[in-house]
Amino acid sequence: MVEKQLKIGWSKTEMAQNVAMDIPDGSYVNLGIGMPEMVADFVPSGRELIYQTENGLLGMGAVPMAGQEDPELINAGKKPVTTIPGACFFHHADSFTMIRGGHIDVCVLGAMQISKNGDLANWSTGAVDAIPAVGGAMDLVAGVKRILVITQHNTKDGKPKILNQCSYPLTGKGVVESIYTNLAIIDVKKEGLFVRKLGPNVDFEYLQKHTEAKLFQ
Amino acid sequence: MVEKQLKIGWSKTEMAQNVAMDIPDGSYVNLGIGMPEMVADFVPSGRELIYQTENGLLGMGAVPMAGQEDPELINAGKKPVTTIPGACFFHHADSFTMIRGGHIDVCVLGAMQISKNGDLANWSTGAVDAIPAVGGAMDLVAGVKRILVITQHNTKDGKPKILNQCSYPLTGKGVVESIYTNLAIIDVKKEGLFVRKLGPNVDFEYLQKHTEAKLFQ
Amino acid sequence: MINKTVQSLAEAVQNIHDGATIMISGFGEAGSPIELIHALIDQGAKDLTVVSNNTGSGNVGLAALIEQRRVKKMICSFPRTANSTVFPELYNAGEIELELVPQGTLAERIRAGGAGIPAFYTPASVNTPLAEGKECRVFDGIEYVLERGIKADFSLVKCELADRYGNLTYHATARNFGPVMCTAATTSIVQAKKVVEAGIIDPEIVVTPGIFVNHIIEVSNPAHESDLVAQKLTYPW
Amino acid sequence: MINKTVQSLAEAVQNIHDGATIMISGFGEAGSPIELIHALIDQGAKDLTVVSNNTGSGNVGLAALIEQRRVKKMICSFPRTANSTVFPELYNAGEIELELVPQGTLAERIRAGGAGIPAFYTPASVNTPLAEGKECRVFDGIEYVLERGIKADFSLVKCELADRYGNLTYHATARNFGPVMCTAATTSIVQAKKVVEAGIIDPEIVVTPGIFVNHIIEVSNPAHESDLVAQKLTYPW
Repeated sequence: MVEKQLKIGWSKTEMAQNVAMDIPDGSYVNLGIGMPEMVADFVPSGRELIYQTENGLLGMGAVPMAGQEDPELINAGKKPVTTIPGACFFHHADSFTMIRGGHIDVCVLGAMQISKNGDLANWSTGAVDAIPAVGGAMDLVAGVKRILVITQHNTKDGKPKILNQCSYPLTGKGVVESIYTNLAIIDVKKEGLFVRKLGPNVDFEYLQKHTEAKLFQ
Repeated sequence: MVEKQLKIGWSKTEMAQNVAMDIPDGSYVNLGIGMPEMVADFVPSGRELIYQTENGLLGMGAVPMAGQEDPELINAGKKPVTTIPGACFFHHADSFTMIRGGHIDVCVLGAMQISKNGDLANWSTGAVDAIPAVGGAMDLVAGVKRILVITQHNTKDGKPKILNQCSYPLTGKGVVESIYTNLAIIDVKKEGLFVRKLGPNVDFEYLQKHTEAKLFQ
Repeated sequence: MINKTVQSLAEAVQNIHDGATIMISGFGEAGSPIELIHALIDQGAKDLTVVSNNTGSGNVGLAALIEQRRVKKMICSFPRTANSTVFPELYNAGEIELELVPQGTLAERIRAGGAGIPAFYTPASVNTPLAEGKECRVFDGIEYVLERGIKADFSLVKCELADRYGNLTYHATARNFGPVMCTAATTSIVQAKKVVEAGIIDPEIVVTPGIFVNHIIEVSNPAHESDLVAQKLTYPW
Repeated sequence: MINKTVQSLAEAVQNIHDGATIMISGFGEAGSPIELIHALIDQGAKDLTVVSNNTGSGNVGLAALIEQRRVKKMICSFPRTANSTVFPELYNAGEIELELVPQGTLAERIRAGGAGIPAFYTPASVNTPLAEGKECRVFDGIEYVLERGIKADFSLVKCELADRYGNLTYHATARNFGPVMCTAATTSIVQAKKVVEAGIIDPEIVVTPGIFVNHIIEVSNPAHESDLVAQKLTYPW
């Protein structure tokens, strides 16, 4: 009898669902480029979220149908989007008035590294030959009320991303509220990193083994 | 034979004409409350000036006809105005971006006192029982490229307004470019106050007698 | 469904607390949310700090709020205008505080408060009594004064059109301080001449994005302050 | 009569001098004034400092200007994007300077430059390498970094409608940096999809007031950068 292999942790889809569950009805939300964008597909029914994109649109709608794209109606990832009824456009300084001024409720970002005190590194490996590019990440972590991070728990070559201290240049210090990985949902508190939920077939020891920073239950 | 009394100096209308002559075609202009507003009536033909009013209008037009007033379309003096074709509205922070940012070419202001080095006092006598009110005057003198002052040469009780030093609280230091009075047009230069033009039947001695600060010819 | 419209002026202002800092839009009567101010008078909150360009006229609107001894401090650029007697009398009697701010600095301090800018430098008021006691600093040979951003607990704003998300347009020079005040208050309360369906206002012409607005009340026939003053009315009437 | 429209792209950019600082609107291709940039390539000015959010893509527009070795320094937030190879290669070869600025700080520095604000404090980049060497300061318990306003000699901006006074509207997210860049340049040069009579644009919906604009050229069918890149075109062609 062949034993079916146990699925360990959540899929990307499930990770995005976990984040979506934690965003209250009526929130103003900025989704980072990449995996964070998936969160929009899993908003629980009955909730209305308003998406802001820092290049000047509040009320971003779904991806346009093929052939309906407008190259001048794009999101921060420079991909074509649409608008909802009730959307509005504004210039970049007004856009960052929303962001820096604390008007956005939730920002979901990817991460290269997160430290035990909520430091986030997600813009540069600091490598000598890398072209540094920061975009709006530093403004977002400095200004948005709640910063949620969605990321694989470990790097592609198996190294921990949740560390005692980030080795990469920081995006912001002590800015992360919660971390949503394939293995767990972890809250950053003053006393340390607290595991709120374990992924399917993940136990605490397994999780700690894949995490450099000390975790609390 | 009764001798007709000589007219000494310019009328208010002529003072406003003198100022208007010195504003080049195509200028963006902010006119202070009171006598400065008269300047708009004497723009030489062939010149187009654009009037900004700091409460959020560029392209202010003439006074509306009776019965056509809109209490929400007013100038900085809170009097009803109209718009020219090509006008635009904007909020107060954008309005002072124009002013503070050096985008307005000329501002015409009234004065209580002007000093020999171009200090202007036009917002407060500093009297204990006066209600201080500054409005946009300090922003205008700090930001507009050219500050022209239109004023009677002396106070109602005959005291000089052009002084060695202002005794009233300043609006701005060293900000006045030229002074247009009923007796003369005077330019403020680094070396002192230079009389550019004398009013009708005004000679230099007469002018100096009515002026505290030393004048140059 | 997000719906920021409320059913009455009383509901719109119900959470304003004693001691609150309140920004009130308007330049003279243009843009002054007179019905919201009257609702605030009815509501009763006191010891208020009010940020507004002027101090009202006659005995209605902001002047009436001051006359009711509900304002302990005004932050404004021009506290005396035609027909304004209430503030000057209380000020001369030492019964109300005044923080006088140049108009452009006032607008920029409010914008900064809304934009997460704690402080900025401006050339306005340098070498005048209004810069006294403030930090001055030279950049590229020119002297500037450091000014702080201002935030408020509430803003009361008048606009033209609004939708359920709080997107706003304004009318003529009634726009003035409204847009920046909406950004700088924890709770922005707006009276709109007309509330329209979401999507009616073209996304290109929205002046205040809905994110800056909390409560909207339709006041389809707002009073003109100058009419009330001409009738020598006093609020409460 | 005030008339800021000019008759050719060449005339629009004719006064740009060697060593100039130029702001170029756009976020990716949206809002990038590609025809004005190509006119600048033809015009020949060099040793330029360019302020723009990105560095262009393919071998057209801003990327082509950089490829022609006409830019000595880029001030931007995100110099590498899909299909951007020109800047990364020159940067790694040490042939172009980069001042990396967080996107919101970049927008605010440009706005400040246009608004006569020499410097302001922002929380963005505090405790990161981008704040190193800059003045940090605590206001109300939070740490901020001092950032300077930026001005430019010229700005190149793309808009939708323009009139002879320079009043502008924009299209969708092509608005981005255009409005603030118009305020911060001594000479703002704008390509408009359509130039209309004065008075056609409703005063309530003007985004950039004409006072911030100097030269307008109508480009009724602007190229899409992505189309040119897909065709693997190189400018000059």
